[in-house]
Amino acid sequence: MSKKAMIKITLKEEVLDPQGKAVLSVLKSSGYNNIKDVRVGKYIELFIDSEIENQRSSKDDKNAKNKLDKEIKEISEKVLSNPLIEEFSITIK
Amino acid sequence: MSKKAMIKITLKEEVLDPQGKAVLSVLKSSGYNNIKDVRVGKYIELFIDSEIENQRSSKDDKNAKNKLDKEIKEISEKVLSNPLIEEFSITIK
Amino acid sequence: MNNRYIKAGITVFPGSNCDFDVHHVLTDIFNVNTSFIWHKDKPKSCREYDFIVIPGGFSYGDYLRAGALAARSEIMGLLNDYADNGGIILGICNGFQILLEAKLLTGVMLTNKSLRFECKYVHLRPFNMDTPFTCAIKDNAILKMPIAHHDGNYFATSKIINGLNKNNGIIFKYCNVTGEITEDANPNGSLYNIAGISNEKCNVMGLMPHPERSSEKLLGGEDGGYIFKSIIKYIKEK
Amino acid sequence: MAIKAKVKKENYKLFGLSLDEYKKISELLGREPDDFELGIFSAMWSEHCSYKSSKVYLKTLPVAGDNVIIGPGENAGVVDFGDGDVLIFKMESHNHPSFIEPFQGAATGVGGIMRDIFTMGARPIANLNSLRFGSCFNPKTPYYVSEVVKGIGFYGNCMGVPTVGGEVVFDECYNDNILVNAFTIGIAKKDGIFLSSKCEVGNVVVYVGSATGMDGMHGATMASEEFDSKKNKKRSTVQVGDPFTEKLLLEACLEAMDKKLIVSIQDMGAAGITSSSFEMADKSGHGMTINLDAFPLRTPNMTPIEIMLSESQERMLLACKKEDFESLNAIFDKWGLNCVKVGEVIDENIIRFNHHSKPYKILDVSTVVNGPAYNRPKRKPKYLQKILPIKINDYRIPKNLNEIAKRLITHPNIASKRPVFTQYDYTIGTNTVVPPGFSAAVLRVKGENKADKDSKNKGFLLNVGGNSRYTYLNPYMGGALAVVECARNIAACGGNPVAVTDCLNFASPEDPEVMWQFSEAVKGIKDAATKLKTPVISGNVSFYNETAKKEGDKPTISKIYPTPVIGMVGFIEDVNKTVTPYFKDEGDEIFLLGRLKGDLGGSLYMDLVHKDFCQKPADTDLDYEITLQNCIRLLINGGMIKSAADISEGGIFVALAESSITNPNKILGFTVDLNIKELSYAEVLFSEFEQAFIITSKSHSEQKLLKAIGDFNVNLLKIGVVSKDIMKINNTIELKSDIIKNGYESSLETVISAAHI
Ligand SMILES: Nc1ncnc2c1ncn2[C@@H]1O[C@H](COP(=O)(O)OP(=O)(O)O)[C@@H](O)[C@H]1O
Ligand SMILES: [Mg+2]
Repeated sequence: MSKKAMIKITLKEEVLDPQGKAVLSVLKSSGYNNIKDVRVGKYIELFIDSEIENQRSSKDDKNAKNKLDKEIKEISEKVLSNPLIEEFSITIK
Repeated sequence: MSKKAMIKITLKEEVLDPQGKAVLSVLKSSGYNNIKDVRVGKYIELFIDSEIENQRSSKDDKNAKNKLDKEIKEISEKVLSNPLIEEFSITIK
Repeated sequence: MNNRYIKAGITVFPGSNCDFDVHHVLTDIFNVNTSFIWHKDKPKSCREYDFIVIPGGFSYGDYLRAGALAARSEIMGLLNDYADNGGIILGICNGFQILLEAKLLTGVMLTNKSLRFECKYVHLRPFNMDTPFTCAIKDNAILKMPIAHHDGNYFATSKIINGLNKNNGIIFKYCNVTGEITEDANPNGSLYNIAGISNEKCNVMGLMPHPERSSEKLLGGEDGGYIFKSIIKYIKEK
Repeated sequence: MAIKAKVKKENYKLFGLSLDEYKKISELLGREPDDFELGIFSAMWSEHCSYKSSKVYLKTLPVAGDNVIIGPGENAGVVDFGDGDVLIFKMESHNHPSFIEPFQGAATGVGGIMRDIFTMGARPIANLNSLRFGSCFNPKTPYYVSEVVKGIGFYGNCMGVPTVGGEVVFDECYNDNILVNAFTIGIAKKDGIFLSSKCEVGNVVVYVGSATGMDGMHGATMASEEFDSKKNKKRSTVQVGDPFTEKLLLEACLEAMDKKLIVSIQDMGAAGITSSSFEMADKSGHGMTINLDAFPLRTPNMTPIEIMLSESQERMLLACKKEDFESLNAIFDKWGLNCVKVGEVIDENIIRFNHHSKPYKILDVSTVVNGPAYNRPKRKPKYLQKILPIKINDYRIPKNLNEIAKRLITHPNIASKRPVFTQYDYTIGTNTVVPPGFSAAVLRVKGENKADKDSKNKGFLLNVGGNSRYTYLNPYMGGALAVVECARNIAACGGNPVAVTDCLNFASPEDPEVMWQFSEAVKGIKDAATKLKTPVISGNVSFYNETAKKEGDKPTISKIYPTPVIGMVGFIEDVNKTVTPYFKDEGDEIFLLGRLKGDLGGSLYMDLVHKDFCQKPADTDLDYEITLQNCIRLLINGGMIKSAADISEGGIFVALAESSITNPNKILGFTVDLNIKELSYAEVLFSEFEQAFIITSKSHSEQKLLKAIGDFNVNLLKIGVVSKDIMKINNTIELKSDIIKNGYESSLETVISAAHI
């Protein structure tokens, strides 16, 4: 069974978001007046090959899951986002 | 009560995603070998002022909700995404 | 060359930055009566202009998708009517992107396949000499012009491409020095090396390279000038 | 007055002040400062704002000249360009932010220097940059290069300002401290220059541009927040650039200036509102009121000191006449920007702060602005004792010079920088006559009668550069050479050097050896700039380019080599006369104009082949240099030569090879005969920064050239001819041009695209 990790990356709350600002201004001038703020982030999907896991017995399952979780977190932190200005959240399915 | 609409925008499956490919190659060369594919999309948060809704009686609630849903959908379709290459999904909280 | 009676308009969006360059070339090189159209000024129509240029730049920072936000601004409604009535519109670079996003042209721009901004000289081969934008180009001419963009990778469904082919809507393709359409000559990954397309009536064209930056010998060539010469010729003969 | 020795909370350390400075502040105030005052003083007394370690040396630089309208002291320097035009330029470092977050750091560096230029009323017309990265074998280097370059392109391209030149250097000494120096030049009318010193009593003080957020705050927030970790999690000291907003700010400012609605203006750079308000007050000799409630905030509830120290980008402070505010406001409104009254210019030399509608603080302007000036201890570095004249006979000259030649021309420091500069828009503006990739960039200026295509086009030339290894080996010569080398590049195109700006990148000034290097380098710049009549009209100093590290258990400090970088501007009367460095046609004759000394100390050859470049580098004779440059200009103006290249990194071989393969339309080669008595082949071919040019001319022109340079006392030696596609020097080198071209063009791409995290 192969898995999918979905990672949302957003700018930290107090970091300037020029994209969001520009989108907001266009929304306002298009008459969408009840939109108060816009933040633009990234959404990344990782498709994971879990062949290895398939071969495992069920008691290894939890271990494998933990390992996967850790790896995705590491990837999000080190490759996909810049912890100085961004934060991320992960969903694995 | 103010609301937040979260919109994920992804490239349609048949559209090539060079950015995803680039991330994938970085991941591979960093030894994350079980990542099979990467797709990079956008994640947009709209913060909605719902003061108007507050003033409403509860029987109007459903109507208001429908109206909001429609508006967010319209924004996603007409401004935030390009239907030729992208698709989107909306969550409102 | 007196072209002062020809009136050109250049749209200006917040973030447009090739507006002055186009203005310089139209007035100082081609002696056309040129003025800017600020996106918020609301002329009742654009009919007073013989042609309109949507110049390059980064309208609204190109933040969401290149051209996406400008395409939603009010003035696009006027340009739509203008085009419907046969008005000539040339969209250069960001202007091309805006025309696509505003659906005056079909297709979409993806990020360059290199994922980088690319500033370099390219060669172009015209494929339809029968348009307001190409009628002054000599037969078999290959034009050299610079590109400068991050999202110039033209993409479209096969249905759109079929439509373009049917109407001779593919106006320019990237080619090598000798005019061959090769992969090496494609600077951004565009489908079929497409560099410029038009609408069905051929009165609206989007072009990724910058003709205004190659309209003077001093700057390395005058090939871009043929695009403007064509428009002028077309208007004069109309 | 006696100051209690007990210091409150030791906050001053968090603010980067020394105990002595803290005491001095207390003395000036007559009491210990509170957090607000401490924040203001620490910002204004920082090295960055006060130049406290460099002031005494900078004062020695030549600043006046025939063309100089405004020298150092304003946001940028101004030179007269004739016909009522002025050119305004400056270079600034953004090293540390670029190391922390290379994309945003480089981007905001470019944004910052452009604001310095348009705040003076000039439309920016070109950018250049000088970039230094760690060794190309360092696994982090590709990441820094690609991010920095993307950041520079992102900002400059979006602004619509062409980036027309620069330098990219790799050296181990920058592994832990990359350097990003950004240069911008703008053009204005002589009667349309705006200054920060002009505000008048009764003017309104106006804030324009982006809202103020928690960007770029360091010690200040830590102290005032008492480490509220939850709040800090949302924080970032990284400034995020928004070139779109800056483009709007540019247009709005220029429009307001054009309508004469601005009296005085100052960009908000380092230390944001603090430095802009105090500097404007100080320079005009007045004071102001500042209403802290009025500032547009991005983050609600910022404290007064947070507002004062925020380094949010894309903002300006200006003064306008009361009656003009509404018109001013209309313009900024049109461009969608904030424009708010935040105060008033007053008659006293103080700034009166209001907060929550109540008087909050009063600070004396000159007390805050007149920070300390240090004459820090300096000592000639020990390592210099070991830098001796090279004994070339101690080294085995390799047999296969072909191999060496190839390695040199494909070294990332020499190879084509195309993969970098094609990411910059260099054609926008329709002024770029000679684009990046050759030597100096050449831009035309559109004249009045533009429809007349054959009219003369005046133009200007731009070049930035410096050589840190040479400066390390001989700080004085390194400083001088940076100026000379820029001038050579400009002269080789036919231009007249006019003035310079500088960025002085050094390690800690508290290290006496670094201070000695600094003083020597400044002396070198001074002497060369004086001789060449290129006054230093603006610049920037960046100290503390060093990083504490652990090597095994031992703590060490990795310091950059002293790196003075010069940005030079030259004029040319008619850009049509510009000469480019590449060969034009087969059969043209190649000459060496000048003299060869053959010093290999400091050269890339010594580094690559003998792993040892630490010998005495060549001296530059400034008097000879002037003669030589006058001579080549004369030949170019007389239309007598078809190409001219100076001899820099990699030596004559590289100069010849580059001339053969950088012609945009064809690949050429050369057949050269170079026998110089007393010099070995390695010395002839690979010695660097020789006082000589490689020039070409159509065949049979030797006599004409000799006649032209008659009085100059400069040697002209015919050394060969331009050939088709082989590079041949005596019997030592024979290479195929197309193969060399391939290597030259692909080498840097290989570095940049190396996979990495
Ligand atoms: N190394 C230097 N050589 C010449 N002038 C310098 C040097 N360093 C700074 N200056 C000048 O001192 C003034 C203050 O510089 P700076 O504080 O960097 O300005 P800004 O506030 O715009 O950053 C400027 O006029 C600058 O040109
Ligand atoms: Mg400044």
